[in-house]
Amino acid sequence: MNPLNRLDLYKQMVRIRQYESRILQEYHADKKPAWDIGAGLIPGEMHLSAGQEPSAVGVCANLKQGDAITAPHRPHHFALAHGVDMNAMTAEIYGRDTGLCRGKGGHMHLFDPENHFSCSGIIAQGYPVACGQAMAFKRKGTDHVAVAVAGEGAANQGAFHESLNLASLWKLPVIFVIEDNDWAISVPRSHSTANASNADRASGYGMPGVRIENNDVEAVFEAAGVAIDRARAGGGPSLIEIHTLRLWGHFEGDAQAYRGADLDTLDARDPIPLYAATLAEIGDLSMDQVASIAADAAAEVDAAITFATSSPFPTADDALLHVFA
Amino acid sequence: MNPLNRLDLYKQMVRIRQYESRILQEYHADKKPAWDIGAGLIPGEMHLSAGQEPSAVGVCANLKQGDAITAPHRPHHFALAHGVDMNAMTAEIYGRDTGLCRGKGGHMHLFDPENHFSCSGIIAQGYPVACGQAMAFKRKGTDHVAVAVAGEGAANQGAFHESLNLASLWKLPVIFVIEDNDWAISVPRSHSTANASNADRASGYGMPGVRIENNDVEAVFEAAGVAIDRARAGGGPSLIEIHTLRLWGHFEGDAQAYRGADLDTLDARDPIPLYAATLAEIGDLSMDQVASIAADAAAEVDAAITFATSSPFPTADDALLHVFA
Amino acid sequence: MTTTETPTRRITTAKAMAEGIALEMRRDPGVFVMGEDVGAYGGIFGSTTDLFAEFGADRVIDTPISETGFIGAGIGAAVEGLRPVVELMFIDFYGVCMDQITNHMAKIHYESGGNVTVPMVLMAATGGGYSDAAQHSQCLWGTFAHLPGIKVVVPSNPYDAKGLMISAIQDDNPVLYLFHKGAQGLVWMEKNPRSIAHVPEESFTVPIGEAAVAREGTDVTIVTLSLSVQHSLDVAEQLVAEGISVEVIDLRSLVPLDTQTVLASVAKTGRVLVVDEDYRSFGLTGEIAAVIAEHDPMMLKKPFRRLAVPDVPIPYARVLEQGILPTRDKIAAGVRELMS
Amino acid sequence: MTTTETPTRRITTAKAMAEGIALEMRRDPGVFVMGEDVGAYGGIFGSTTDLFAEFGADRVIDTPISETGFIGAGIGAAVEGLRPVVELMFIDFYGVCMDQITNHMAKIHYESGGNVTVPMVLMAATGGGYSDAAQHSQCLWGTFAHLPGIKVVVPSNPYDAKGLMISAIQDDNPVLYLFHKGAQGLVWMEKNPRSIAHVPEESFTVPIGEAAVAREGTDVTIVTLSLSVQHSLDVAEQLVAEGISVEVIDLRSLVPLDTQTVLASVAKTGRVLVVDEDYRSFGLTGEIAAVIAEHDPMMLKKPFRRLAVPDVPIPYARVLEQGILPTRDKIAAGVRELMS
Ligand SMILES: Cc1ncc(C[n+]2csc(CCOP(=O)(O)OP(=O)(O)O)c2C)c(N)n1
Ligand SMILES: Cc1ncc(C[n+]2csc(CCOP(=O)(O)OP(=O)(O)O)c2C)c(N)n1
Ligand SMILES: [Mg+2]
Ligand SMILES: [Mg+2]
Repeated sequence: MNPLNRLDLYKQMVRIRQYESRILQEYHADKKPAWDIGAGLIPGEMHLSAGQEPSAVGVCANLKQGDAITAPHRPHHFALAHGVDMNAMTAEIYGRDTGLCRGKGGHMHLFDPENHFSCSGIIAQGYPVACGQAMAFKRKGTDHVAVAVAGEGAANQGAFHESLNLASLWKLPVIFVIEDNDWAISVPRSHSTANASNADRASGYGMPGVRIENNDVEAVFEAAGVAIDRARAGGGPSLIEIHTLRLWGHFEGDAQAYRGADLDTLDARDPIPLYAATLAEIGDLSMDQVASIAADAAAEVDAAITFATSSPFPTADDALLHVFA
Repeated sequence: MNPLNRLDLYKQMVRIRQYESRILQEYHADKKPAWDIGAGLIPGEMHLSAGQEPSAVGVCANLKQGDAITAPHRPHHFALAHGVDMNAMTAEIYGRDTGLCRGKGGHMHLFDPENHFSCSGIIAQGYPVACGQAMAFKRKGTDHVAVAVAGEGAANQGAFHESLNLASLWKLPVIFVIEDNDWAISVPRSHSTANASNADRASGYGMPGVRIENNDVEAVFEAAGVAIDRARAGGGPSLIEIHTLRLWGHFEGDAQAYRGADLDTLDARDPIPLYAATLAEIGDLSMDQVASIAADAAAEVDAAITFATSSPFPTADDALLHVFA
Repeated sequence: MTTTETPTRRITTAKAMAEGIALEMRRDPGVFVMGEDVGAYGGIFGSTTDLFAEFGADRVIDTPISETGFIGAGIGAAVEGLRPVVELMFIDFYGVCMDQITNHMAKIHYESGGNVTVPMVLMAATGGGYSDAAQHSQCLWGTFAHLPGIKVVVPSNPYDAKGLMISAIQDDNPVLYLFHKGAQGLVWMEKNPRSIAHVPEESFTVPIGEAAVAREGTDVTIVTLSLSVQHSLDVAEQLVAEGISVEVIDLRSLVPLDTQTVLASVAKTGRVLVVDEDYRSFGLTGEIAAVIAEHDPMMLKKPFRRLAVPDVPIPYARVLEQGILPTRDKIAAGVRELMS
Repeated sequence: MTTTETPTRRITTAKAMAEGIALEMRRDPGVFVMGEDVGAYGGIFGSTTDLFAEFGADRVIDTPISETGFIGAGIGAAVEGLRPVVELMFIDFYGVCMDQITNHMAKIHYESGGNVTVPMVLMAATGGGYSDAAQHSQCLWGTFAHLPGIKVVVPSNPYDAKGLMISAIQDDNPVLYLFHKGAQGLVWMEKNPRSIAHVPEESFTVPIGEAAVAREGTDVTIVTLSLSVQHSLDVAEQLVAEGISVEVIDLRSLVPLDTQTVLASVAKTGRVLVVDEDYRSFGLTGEIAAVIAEHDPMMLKKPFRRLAVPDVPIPYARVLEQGILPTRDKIAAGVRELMS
């Protein structure tokens, strides 16, 4: 297990939040006057991860080069925490030729083979793919692991079940991560899931399952460390459910009329100031550091956006390329 | 819960076995000299249920007119135990115009709306349909239940997971029955399922789960009675896994070379002579009764086969009917 | 009120769909709605707007993300005599529930020898044009039209949206109702004014299986459907200035397909362009070619022309996506080529 | 032995497939096989015969009945550089795993802007004719050919079965390999002698995307594939006696589609019958019509003709099923009609 480095966890969370905040601005900036989802520098759906930084950061702090992640429609936090190049990722979100996928993928389809990172917009369908990556790692005799990420809503999709059974049966080095942010678009957990914790479902596949409350990055880090070590050692898969927080709408443009009182407590539950306070209390973080970490993150994100906006667009004819290798 | 009537359970098991034995003969009778699956009075795949009578008989003894069953590719025992007309069912298997489905369905697609019985050849896909039947029963304010049947192999299909969650979430009157006959074609349970009992998976959906060992018809009857009463009373779904026995091949023509030592003990595990012995021991069944029950069953099956073989075939043009209502 | 009242109550396609459902729900207690975010949210693309407020959680049911589960449940409920209207949020998600759709919903009636009916509507959003990329922008109607047992309807405007919805709910067969996001008239998406139009308040039906001549013309026939009807009508208006008279056929239903209306138009013009936002090969464009070539290839004064997505997944970046969609420019170019 | 040795080692299509896989497994340790009953059983339709004995449980892997799970796992393994050969037992089961097939296997390469490859073979049994009814008898190749990103090959004989399998495994793209049960040469199914033929023992490839002129002729072109090639060749031989010269085009690949070979033949004969065991509408037959009509409808001396399953699910009873399949009789009648 990697040693716990609190400051690194904090920095990474801030970096991700800074990224999502700037994308939020940029996304909305030029969709007016009549708000048009297809218009602007960043068109299309946009699912931001603000509030969910602890899960990505806590998990990825245990990974090494060569480990894989399959993320869902809300992928930025895992991409950044896993080392996907911010410039190339941003250029992709801006639909540029310098993007990770030359503008073909977009924010829900970020593919970074160097970092074995991918995501998909279809609920829970990254789970089986991660099993296959884990198969490959095992067959090649490496100790790499594959991390499969999905939301609590996704845990009611058939692919979840098939993947957990397969991974356990074949003792594959997979860590199944469920980000429980209480909502699947407008549907609360209580209307989607018949039992209280997906961790309890793990025993039905003969694998360890743990649920982490309070959006606690250190608890995620510890639990992921145990699961990843186990997987590397040939002990097979584990499931980790993280009770996290969707600070913003499901996608941008979501008015969240359905959300009710839940909205009022959001600020108080924001994991980043909470973690900053914790670190300050134990003397691991000064006010100066808070400011400089924020400034560094802002500079990095600004540079990435500049890279993206100054990159060329693909041409219409490029659309015909890459159907087949 | 219906009262336990041991003799009725026995009679129904014998009746089903007699049926399957005669279909076995008929199916193979005219496929020679070169065995051709598409030839003969009964063409196509044939999945017989010999050895699995206890599950169908034990469950269905608790059902009443208006309750529904969705069965899988191996449906005869449930169809007969649920009251599907033997003549019409047999005519269907023989591809006749008097068949349940006018010869269009065949042995894997028996539809009897009067008895709310249906089956499907796609693994586990009867589970969601049963949920919908249960929804309808509930919405109409009846106390009817839907029974969804599948094999232990099917319990690793996504539809299983989605259906159990849905039924529990919506408190639907469904009884999920898993017939664990140790095999999914050539794949043993140990190669398909990561945990020992599907009953243990039930808690992951917040519903009761029970596993019945020893292919015990009375234990099935009791457990199904509890589950069905619960469902009728608005208590929601239950899962029942029955450890049963596939006496014959997966389908007819299956040489079972993969099955090994398991084959040697089959006779000793046949549930019908075992139950006869139990009943004889407690004085509920005489040798005379054994003979007369067998004779009655044989007569009924003979009559059904005569009905089928003396029925007209559909015509080729009938194939164009019934695409749309 | 009396003096300012206008006979042309203009509503969006989305609202027209929801209105059709509401009318049927009022008439028939067996009709209910089920899907993801169809309740308080009103459907991601507005197809169930206001239904939750009127009918409540018991008849407008939010589901888990379990498409196989709840579409299968719709089938089971339909088999027992109810009339579910089930939403699959994007047609692109068909792959997680295709077995229920094509092996069960579509086949039960036939397999049962006509003894069981499945009176169910499956509605789903289709189409691209707003950078939603490869997994959220497909049309896929050709895929479903290829597989027997499902009626497939695809409205292009508010009036048809309402009338086809009512027909679909009343039909004793499973009906796949595909609505294009770009033709819903949503406030948050670029739209053609044709997505907001007069629709009568009362109940009415548009028959399933009848194409409409959306515009009469004499030089070129455009056979099309859904959002591409709106584009094609725009192009037809624009080409008047070039002296080209375009007839636009709005298929409205793919199954059953109204081949008579297509053939009558082609007989008149002798020039045909099929415009389809689905993939080009092995789909709608080919079927129309076959209908004509079977009937009489000599009807064609010019080789058959088709404009569809050129067998590539839908790319994300706007410039790429516009490059492969059947835009007005490409439609106009196609018509001009036929006239050259 | 030396004197009786014959250069024509005759094997079944099933055996030829398995041989192709074995050759690639020997050559490349990254190739492995996964599916239901592919191990000791050898594949329900013989596609993995003897592989388990040679390569063991580690490379010939029996899976649970979790098609989404294991096809997705194949994709993940392929993305990481292995070359899985995954069997979906019947193509009819696509509905439980279609999302992995068409939203993932097919699209990852494109979505990634060409940066990720998915070198994977998905093989599946197709076709009817032996009373396996509506859920186990479909061809469905039109469905997959419609969706971009997957090569689709469909052999009709042992030689092509082996050569296409080797090509498919070596291809860096996902290849869907559809084999007709009735052309496998199985001992337990009615078969055409054409399902057992000479196949060289060594490795060889048949290029993906090239149709074959299975028989030359001058009067009528039959465009077809899979088992229907065997039937069409039988009919062509039979019609010699009636003075009709039939050319039979075996498409072998649907994606890419060899339009040149089709057009060259139609240019010669001017009469075309497409024979397809898939559903008629919105599929292969339409695509061939479009290819011709786009090129030049005047090539056709007679209206285009197609013979396919008439948009009904496959019925169970033999008389019903034979009524809707493209049998030899119906093919012969179709050819005769074109000559009348
Ligand atoms: C198979 C499928 N069904 C539905 C959707 C539409 N959809 C996208 S995100 C989403 C909600 C996901 O909820 P959850 O898994 O909890 O993740 P979260 O958005 O909360 O991060 C839905 C229903 C989809 N993309 N794929
Ligand atoms: C989705 C799907 N996958 C595979 C099959 C092929 N198949 C038919 S029966 C069977 C085995 C079923 O095993 P189990 O569920 O244990 O039932 P049993 O046959 O033992 O009664 C398989 C794999 C199928 N019909 N549907
Ligand atoms: Mg969520
Ligand atoms: Mg079994």
